[in-house]
Amino acid sequence: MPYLTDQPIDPSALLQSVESAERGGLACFFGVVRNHHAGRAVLRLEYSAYGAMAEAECARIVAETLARWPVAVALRHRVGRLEIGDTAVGIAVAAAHRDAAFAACRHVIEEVKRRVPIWKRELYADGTEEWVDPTRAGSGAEGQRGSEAAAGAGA
Amino acid sequence: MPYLTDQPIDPSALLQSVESAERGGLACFFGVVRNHHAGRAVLRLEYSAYGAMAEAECARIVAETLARWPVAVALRHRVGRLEIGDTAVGIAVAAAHRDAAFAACRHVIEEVKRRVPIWKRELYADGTEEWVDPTRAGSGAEGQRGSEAAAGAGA
Amino acid sequence: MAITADRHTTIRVLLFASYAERLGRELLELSVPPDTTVGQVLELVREMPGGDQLPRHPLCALNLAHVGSDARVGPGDELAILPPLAGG
Amino acid sequence: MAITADRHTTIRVLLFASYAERLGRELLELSVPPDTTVGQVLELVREMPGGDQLPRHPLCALNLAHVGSDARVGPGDELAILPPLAGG
Repeated sequence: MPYLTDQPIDPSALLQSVESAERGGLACFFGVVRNHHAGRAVLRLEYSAYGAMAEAECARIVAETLARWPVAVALRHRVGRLEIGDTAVGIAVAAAHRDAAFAACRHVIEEVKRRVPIWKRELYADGTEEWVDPTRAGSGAEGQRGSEAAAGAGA
Repeated sequence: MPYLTDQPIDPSALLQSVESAERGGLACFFGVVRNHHAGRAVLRLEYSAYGAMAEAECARIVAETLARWPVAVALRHRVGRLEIGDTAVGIAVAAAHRDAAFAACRHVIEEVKRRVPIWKRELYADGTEEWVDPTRAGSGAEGQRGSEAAAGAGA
Repeated sequence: MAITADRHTTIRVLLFASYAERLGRELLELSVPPDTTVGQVLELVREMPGGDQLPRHPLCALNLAHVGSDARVGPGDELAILPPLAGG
Repeated sequence: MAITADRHTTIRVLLFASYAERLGRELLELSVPPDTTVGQVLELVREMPGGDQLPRHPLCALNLAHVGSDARVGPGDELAILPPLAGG
């Protein structure tokens, strides 16, 4: 199953892919391109990835999640050029109980941010461009570990 | 804004209603009619409500959530006859940061279950019908407080 | 307008779902003394036909907000007796 | 087939995003002694033109999985040097 896509992510399709008559609780998360980052006005951005590893890492994250909670999981991350308001990442988790659905959904997005090799180049309103480094102070990123600390994160 | 509806809940419309270029994280929860409850096969069910109070209580829950987190919130609860797989409740929360989005989304569903006057009559495969009482042992409900303990919950 | 101790107050009592079925009705109009508490109204309702099938301490709402049994009812108030909630 | 201490091993080193820009390339082929560690490969890369612009301890992945700098590389391995991740 491809976790990366260069096509728009459809929230309804993602939800439907995990729905079943057995599971009554669906928790989901969507990361959407914002018009600002670290105080700068963003026009658009470009996601690139180490494709083979990103797929493998997403598969590991999903497998670990399925081993830990009784859930169904769908995960998509978009790559390529994105505009403001486009969905960059979509996660849907279905479970019989909402505790598991919420916990598993939160786990997946945290691990995606921490482990999946994807990079983001932002184009700003002032015409400049920059690779986003969430480990840098003032970057506005939340919960991202420093690049040294993250070494061997997937081991 | 009406929180109760007798029409199908559209996840995409709910998400879109909270999206903005300022808020990059969307957490959502959908409660879907399951085909079983407390070990019994469910054919369909009927939600009824104390409409005026349910609207007021939903409005209070949303207002409390907005006061506590910097988020946008959408909430819909369906009433009337629902089939297996229909969405009974939908919640979408958008925030600049996912911590707030997840926390607020979780808060809304917990408070809806705890405080909003809605009742559910299930029709089972064996032809019997029953009002669901989540406070009864073995009902399969999670996190529902007993009816005595819940008195004055909204005070 | 003088208020006397024996002046009675009319309130509406709403019943829902399983409780409405047990009492065979969804609406009661009751006349009660001033300063009557929700708990005292519940005692009255429990004395009506089918009322003994209500729990002693059900969830209650006064004028669309949850209340405890020590809240006092006033003229024109709407008291709702709520079966265990099952929304969400 | 006898393995000798001076037999070298060829590995592929992948660079991405800002690191690829700093070194002006996305792929290196390096020949290293057996039992070379990821940290030792990083030292070699840092000695190349533009390599001094890489951090001393970047994220690394060996054959599509995150590794620490003490992991050892083998014949045909693919070592990726990863700029700070920014997905999600």
